[in-house]
Amino acid sequence: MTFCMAAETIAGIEIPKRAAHIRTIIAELERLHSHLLWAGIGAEDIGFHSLFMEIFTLRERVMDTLEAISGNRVNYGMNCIGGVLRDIPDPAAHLPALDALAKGLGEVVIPTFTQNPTALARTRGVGRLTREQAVEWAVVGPVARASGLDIDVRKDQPYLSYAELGFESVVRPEGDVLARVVVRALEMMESVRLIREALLSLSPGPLRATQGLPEIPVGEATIRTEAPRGEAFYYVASEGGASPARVKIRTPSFVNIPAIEPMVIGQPLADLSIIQASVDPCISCTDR
Amino acid sequence: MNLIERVIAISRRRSPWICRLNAGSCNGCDIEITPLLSPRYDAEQLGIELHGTPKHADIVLISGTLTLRSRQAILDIYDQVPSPKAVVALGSCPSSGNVFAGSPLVLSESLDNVVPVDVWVPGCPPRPQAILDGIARAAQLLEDGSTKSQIQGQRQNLGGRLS
Amino acid sequence: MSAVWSYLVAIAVWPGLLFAAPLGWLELWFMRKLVARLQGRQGPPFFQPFFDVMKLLGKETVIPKGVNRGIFLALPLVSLAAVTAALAIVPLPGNPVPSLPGDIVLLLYLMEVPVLCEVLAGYVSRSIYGQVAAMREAILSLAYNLPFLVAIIAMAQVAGSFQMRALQEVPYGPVHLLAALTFLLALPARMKLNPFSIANAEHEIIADSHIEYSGPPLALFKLSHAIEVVLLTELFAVVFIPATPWPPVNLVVYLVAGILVLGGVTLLATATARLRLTQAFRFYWIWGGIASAITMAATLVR
Amino acid sequence: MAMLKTILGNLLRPSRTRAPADMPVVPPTYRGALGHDASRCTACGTCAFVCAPKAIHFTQDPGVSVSWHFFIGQCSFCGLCEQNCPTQAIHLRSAVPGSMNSAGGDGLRLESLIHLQPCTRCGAAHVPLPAATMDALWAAGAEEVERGYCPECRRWAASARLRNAFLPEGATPAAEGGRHDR
Repeated sequence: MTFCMAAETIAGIEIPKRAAHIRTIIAELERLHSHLLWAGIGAEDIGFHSLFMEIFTLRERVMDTLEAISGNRVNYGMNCIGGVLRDIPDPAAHLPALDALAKGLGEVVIPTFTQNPTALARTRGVGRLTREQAVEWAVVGPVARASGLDIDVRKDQPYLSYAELGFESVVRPEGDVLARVVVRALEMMESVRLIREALLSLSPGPLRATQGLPEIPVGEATIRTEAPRGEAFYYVASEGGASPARVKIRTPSFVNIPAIEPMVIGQPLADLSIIQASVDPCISCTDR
Repeated sequence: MNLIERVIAISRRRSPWICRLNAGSCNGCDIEITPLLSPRYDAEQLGIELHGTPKHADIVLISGTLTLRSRQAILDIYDQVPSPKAVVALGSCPSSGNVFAGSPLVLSESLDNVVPVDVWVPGCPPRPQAILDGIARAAQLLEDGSTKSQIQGQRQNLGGRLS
Repeated sequence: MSAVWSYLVAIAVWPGLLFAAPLGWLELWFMRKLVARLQGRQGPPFFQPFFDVMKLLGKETVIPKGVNRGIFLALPLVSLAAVTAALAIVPLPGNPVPSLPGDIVLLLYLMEVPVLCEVLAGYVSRSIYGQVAAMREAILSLAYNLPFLVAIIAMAQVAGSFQMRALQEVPYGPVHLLAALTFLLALPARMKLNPFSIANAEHEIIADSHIEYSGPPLALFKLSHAIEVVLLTELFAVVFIPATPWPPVNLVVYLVAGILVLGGVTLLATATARLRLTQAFRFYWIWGGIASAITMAATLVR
Repeated sequence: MAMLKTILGNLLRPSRTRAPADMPVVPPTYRGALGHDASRCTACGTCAFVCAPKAIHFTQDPGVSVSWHFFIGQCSFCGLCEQNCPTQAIHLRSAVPGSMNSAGGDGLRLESLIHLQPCTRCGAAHVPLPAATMDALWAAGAEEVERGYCPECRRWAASARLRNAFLPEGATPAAEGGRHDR
């Protein structure tokens, strides 16, 4: 999506409103699935198998929705330069999944993480990253927001339909693993709300601003978006050919993973796995 | 085949323990393995358990492209798995490199050239039920004694006896 | 029947290997199935524990380089032999072994052998994960043995004898209840279940101390763990559950009590996360210590 | 407490597990293995161009046929080929490709043969237009004779028509039977 946005910026294409809404829905569904995956793995890391099972049951609802919309569970292939490839023909069909999700999050996942004494014993005060350290290590996304830094591209530099749908970022000052859990959990609730509003206000219109393979003129663009793990940054340079001359990607994991270092110093070995999981490291994303 | 051998063969099918190996994957296949443990797919109903160490495994799931650095690691880990063993390759990457083919650090060759792969599960990434199906297929091969490593072992034994 | 024969029968048949292995299979299956059902899953088929062990028996054994082959292979055997011998002196109805003075002490020593074997298995494997697991296992055994030993010793104190039969004949009172609670407190850690599954924390140290084991030795370790579960549940039943004058009824009561205890422990394990080693240690020394103190006080004021 | 309530509730409810034979249905939008319809293919090469992992390529047997090749072990199931195919000859079926014993070397490789036809005018072998495209182009029934032409002859015919349209009245049209360069 970010790449398409960069190419559109170079070519000066403005995508239709329906396409922007669909992109927002997919981006937020992806955030839901990523955060749920993270929460499940986090629960598994503190040995909480039952919570993992509950979270993954919820996640399957998200995956079903994504598959029904895009045709694949992981590889959505929704975006093209100029808009989106696939439509959401029946937006109301996806609302029950959202209701189930909100219910599961509100009644099981959040209370368990914040009230179960054994879960609290493993997360509260663990892997602390202070606000100053967060600035120093330049962390982004939920890790930064859990350390009291209110940065979110969706709010600071609204793109797609975020300005229109209204968006509130979640910030916690504590900076420990528990704060990161809570930030992600509340972000999921916000995502559910965003998706619901976007689905209900899906305006009719074309899906694409262009037909066929668009021509991208000579030029360059940088685009920032808020990926589930934090700010993703794309630089695309075009020489007018069929493929870009240069694409530079900075993924959020690339900056978040080094920040594990100040978090783990002085912590017991047993907490290492949950601390490194708490920044949601995507090892494959750091291959640059 | 006597009774005990028969029981052991059946046990191999009914209790396949998995070791997961990421050779250089984009994580897509890996996040589709995790739902296998979740209530909907519940790998435990087929006796599948996910183990972290190759020493406990029967089936190695390999996902991702073969890279310059992962080739030796795959060989090392494969050698640590006690026989009989099977290898399941997930997705398109192990067979060809998929979109990563042609990158300087990616060996755009089939995983078959490194370790004997028994089952290929196509998809990018494969759906969890396809992975489950692939594991079940590999487990069936283990019962029949017809995984590539088992057949190779038999040949070596025969060769030893003949010479 | 001579004494030697009765011991052999007790170890090999009743209540030893031949009885305990299927019962351990049943109990392990019950635990796994219950966990699965509590998590809303289908769970393993009934034959699963059997298939797991049979499959491991049919696999190759990989011995890591630089490991003492003799110790490496002997440890699972010693572990299995010790738990079976320990089970053989538990006075289940119909046990041919005569009750000896001081057999509780023997039992407690034998029950420590599998733990020692696990610790040694971790250390001889030359795997750093195995060594961490062994260290955790050793430290945890220091923690849970406080309430565990006190529960048994309090009963012996009340009975005035270190003989199993004497323990069974103690009249029921508050000490029984307190000692039973203290025993149950130690049970999750002894069975390596949540929230004290610290020595086999698969996400922290990949596997437990038999990380380098494979094939038949691993199968023996699994078998030994199954029999240990039987031993712990049956020990609880024999010591703390009131006996009826009819031995066959007793047996049924003991088995049911064992399953119930397992169910309770499993429920706790399913509803909790894994604690850190220091937290578990503190828990056992504070709460286990308080429970032990109350139990011992009750034996004195009686 | 929330967890205890949940797990006890789970115990009372039937399990959420689906048996291997009863897995979730594949949605109709699912992108599965490729299917190719040789009768609609014009061998234009768009699919091979847009395919990022190069899972599609063409080979030709000069004068006889063009073959469309697809190798599943290289496909990323993105659907770009389907989206960009001008004649909708490629479709991603919703059937999930099953596991197979060999994909590295000779797994699922589709080959679809497109037979060349001789041009009715010059005789040059060419890929015929799909019937649907022809029907759309020659709906009016005009220039029926051009249906069997090769692309070069079509171009020639079109330019001849254009030239004739600009000729002053009474002038003789260009002679039929001119040959294009080969």
